[in-house]
Amino acid sequence: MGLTPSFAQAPGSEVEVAVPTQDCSINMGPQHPATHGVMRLLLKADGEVLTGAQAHLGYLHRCAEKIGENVDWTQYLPYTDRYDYLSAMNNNLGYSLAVEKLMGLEVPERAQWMRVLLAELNRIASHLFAVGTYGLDLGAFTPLFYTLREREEILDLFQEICGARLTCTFIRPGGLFNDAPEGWLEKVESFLCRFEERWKEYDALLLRNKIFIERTAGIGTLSGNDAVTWGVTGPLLRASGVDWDLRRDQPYLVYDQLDFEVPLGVGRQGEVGDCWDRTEVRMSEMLASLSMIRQCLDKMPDGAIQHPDAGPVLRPAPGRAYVGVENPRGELGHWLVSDGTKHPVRVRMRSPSFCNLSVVEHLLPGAMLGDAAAILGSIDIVVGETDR
Amino acid sequence: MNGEVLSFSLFSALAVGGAGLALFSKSAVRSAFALLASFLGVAGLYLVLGADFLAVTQILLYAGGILVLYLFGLMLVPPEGDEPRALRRPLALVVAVAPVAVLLIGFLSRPSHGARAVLAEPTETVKEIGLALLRPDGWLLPFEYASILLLAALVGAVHLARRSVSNEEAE
Amino acid sequence: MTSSAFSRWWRNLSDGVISTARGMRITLRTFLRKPVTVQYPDEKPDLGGRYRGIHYLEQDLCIYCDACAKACPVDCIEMDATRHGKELEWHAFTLDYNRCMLCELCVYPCPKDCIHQGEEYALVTEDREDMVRDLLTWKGLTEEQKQKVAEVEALKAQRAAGGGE
Amino acid sequence: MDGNFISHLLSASLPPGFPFWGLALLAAFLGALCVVGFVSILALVSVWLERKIAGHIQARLGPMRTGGWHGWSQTLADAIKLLTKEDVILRGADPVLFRLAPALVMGSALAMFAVLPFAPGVQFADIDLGVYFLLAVASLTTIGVIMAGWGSNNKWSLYGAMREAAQATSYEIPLALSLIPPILHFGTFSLLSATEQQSGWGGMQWYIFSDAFWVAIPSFFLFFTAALAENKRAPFDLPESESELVAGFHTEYSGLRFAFFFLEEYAAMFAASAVATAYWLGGWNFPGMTFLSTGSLWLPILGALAFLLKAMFLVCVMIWIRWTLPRLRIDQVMTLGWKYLTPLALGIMVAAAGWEAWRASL
Repeated sequence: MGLTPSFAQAPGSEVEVAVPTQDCSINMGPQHPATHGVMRLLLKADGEVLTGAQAHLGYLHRCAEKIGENVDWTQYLPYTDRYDYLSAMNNNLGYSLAVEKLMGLEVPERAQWMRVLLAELNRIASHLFAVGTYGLDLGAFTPLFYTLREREEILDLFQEICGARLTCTFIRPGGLFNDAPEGWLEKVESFLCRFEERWKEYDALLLRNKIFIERTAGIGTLSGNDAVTWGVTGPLLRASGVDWDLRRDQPYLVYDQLDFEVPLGVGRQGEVGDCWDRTEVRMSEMLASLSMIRQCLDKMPDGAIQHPDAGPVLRPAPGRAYVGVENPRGELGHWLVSDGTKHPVRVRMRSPSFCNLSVVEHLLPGAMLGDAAAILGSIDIVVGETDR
Repeated sequence: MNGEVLSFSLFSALAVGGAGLALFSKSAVRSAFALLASFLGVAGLYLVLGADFLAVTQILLYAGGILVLYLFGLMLVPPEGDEPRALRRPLALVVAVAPVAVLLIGFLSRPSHGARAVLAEPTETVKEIGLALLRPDGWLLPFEYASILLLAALVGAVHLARRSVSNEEAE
Repeated sequence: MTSSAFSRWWRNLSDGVISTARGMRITLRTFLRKPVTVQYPDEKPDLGGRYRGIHYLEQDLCIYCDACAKACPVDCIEMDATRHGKELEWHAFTLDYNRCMLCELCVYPCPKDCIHQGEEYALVTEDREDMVRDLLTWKGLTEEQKQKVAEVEALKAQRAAGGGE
Repeated sequence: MDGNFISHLLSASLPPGFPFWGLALLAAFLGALCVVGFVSILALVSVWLERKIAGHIQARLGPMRTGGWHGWSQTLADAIKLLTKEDVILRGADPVLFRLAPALVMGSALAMFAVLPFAPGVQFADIDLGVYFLLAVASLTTIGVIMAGWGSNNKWSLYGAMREAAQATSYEIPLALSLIPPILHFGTFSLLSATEQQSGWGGMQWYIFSDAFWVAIPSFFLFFTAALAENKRAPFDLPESESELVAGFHTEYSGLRFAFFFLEEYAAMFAASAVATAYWLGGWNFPGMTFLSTGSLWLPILGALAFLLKAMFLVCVMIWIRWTLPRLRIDQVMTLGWKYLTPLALGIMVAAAGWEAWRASL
């Protein structure tokens, strides 16, 4: 980068203020607290105002797709836990649905309801983390600890049902590995009651806080058109006012039997699609998930949780399948190719964080340096998923 | 050697040394920080003279305000200016020598130099300064004139620096 | 300053003060409540029966079928035994925790339900070698087995002798 | 050096022919030693408090393991760790400025303690400029921070320095303006004299309870807010904002030099709280002090206790605010300073002046 004099010119005034300045390029990351992992953003800044941004990925690349070609269909499950490690259940679900589509399996009904319940619980856990760390990005430490407190309760529930907290490996092709232990569903119910109260605390500490509103309203606005053009999905897309949710628009499992609303960004504090809207959508989605879990608890049937044909070693018929599911961060798609053997030929995923991250290059220029953390945090990436 | 002479020489050394460093330092930012030493030295000299209010004001305004603005400006300006150094040198000479010459001439032409270095017992300088400033027969008028001048300069600067607001921010 | 600008100024100010006060009330309330954390080394959390910790093996039941090793996505299980008819002479049954991701996929295919994941979770060592753990509680043959093997050998020898006659 | 108990002590114990400047230097040295010791202990206590308060606010306990009761020696252990850590100076850094900055910051923080009236008779120097001197010295920390940011040769640090330069100079104005109501009320810059004037009503004639309470209370809040910004405390911790600038101006500092910045933050917090205590909350005055005779030894002890308690309470409020609020953006910090606090402070100043003038005319 050479000396590039830019002339700050006041438009419409007679006086030209000709101070030659030089944009400063700053490395944000790979070791930076606001990048939520090992990621590098190359920023260009004119004083506090950013003029350019470029995301450099790959620090956390673990060959997740290539590994898929070398393991069994079932053996790939633990790897799905690990790309978006904050929503392992949803990843398990996406992969399992794709394998079931290849095999043409119909999952038992109880398993379907359990899957929805687990996926929505994990969605709450993931959004809790997203909202909490977003507060952290903006300098509010405490909300993170509050959200983690509730997330821990969800993880305790996960631990009780599947034995692991983060990397669940629980939803599998054909159903679930295990049925819920005695009294587990009641524990979920009691958690939901506690959670509603706690939700109000985050609302007051973050969403309704004046400083938080000032920091996020009107910042990093992504219009609906741009959002669609950039291939953004999930809460980001809905915050921009685009009414699209795979759970409702391409229903899988028993989502078509559930009654839920899809929260959209309406620009209550600033513009539609700003950082505040994104946080608000996540917060509202937690409540929506809450009502979905309640419905699941009410309608939970008895029965098997595993399809009898789905043994430990699967051999789907030759063919290919794509299944997209609504993950906490957006559409997680699995594209699987089978040649009839016990190994996949190709495992490819469309990861929401990766697609959503691409908009930083569109959103950051023009924002301020302090907004870089605000915008990046509102996109809510998980670097494990962008790099896979 | 009594305490007064000792502190006087210490503070003057600080003031002159700081000024010298500011002059001869290669880096502009270091020069600015050297000015801090100079300011502190001058403040100390005021203190020796019993003008504690002036000393504290010197620190508050020059070190805490003006120096910070210098630094702010320096950090915003690229390290090398556009015009070559050789061009600036004669000009700098004139700018440096002229005021010194004027000061020297004035100093030498006065009959009694070697000003008395010590005031009478310093008592309640704040009160005295306040009275001197605000009494109608004191310095009230010149003080207010100066503030109006500063205000005018401020308005002018705002006018020059302000962007056109015709299309943005209609309210 | 127009009246709307002034009212906005005033609203911004009061919003800031009120929301700050509200936030401080919440933090104060939490301050006065009992903390929710577990003081880890002194207290330990209840892990529940399904916890996926470090493995243990019911060696008597194991039939050396290799199903768990085959199911493992990262090939971290290795076993070695010699078959003496029905009896197994165990040499090694190691699990490499450098690789293991505690996914429990090894537990499900076991026909004898003899490999389990326990509640121990502290995978702490100073040496990578220590992460390769032997799950065997005993190696070679037990006295009982030796006796059985000897009996079988003796029977065989008897039969061989009888057959030769 | 008048009114200084150290110099009184010294002049009583030293031989009569001892030169005055020697006495002054000795007194200054001993005084500085006292201040350093006091500030170090204060910082240790404040850091421990900060951690415990942060912990409990966040539904956890904070440090529990080092030392017996509630991890009381955690900060002590940290201090030892910081003292023994390697002192790193980057190759590209400006070695002189890098070394000078922590000293400047620490020195100015210590100098603030010279004029704080802790208890009757316990004050290092009662100069009649009092709080004016304090403001001037506090402004020197700004230079130190800029020096650190520039000297580190790190872009994040430089950003921190620039933010500090903009923020500190802006908030000095509302800070100073919000001090004017008590200065007008007591007619003095001296914290000692202001404290003494609040000793009426059985030790409860504090400025915020006086007839001018309607200007005292808003000016107190203004001062507190401006002091938060001046001390780089959340929500105004822009110069070091860890989620944006990593740690801003002290990113590259380690060991003892880092400890100086750390110490300065808590020293400055205490100094600001002490000024607020002395001007608004009655300083060392406490209810019931009239029962003690003037010469009683209990008076300075209980007075110092009352002063410390009040000041530490304000420090705790600062901590409480820090763990509640998100951080402002730099332009919002400037907006708040210039468009909200400064006009408010001006208005309150005018109101206070009018009130005092009216009262004087009665």
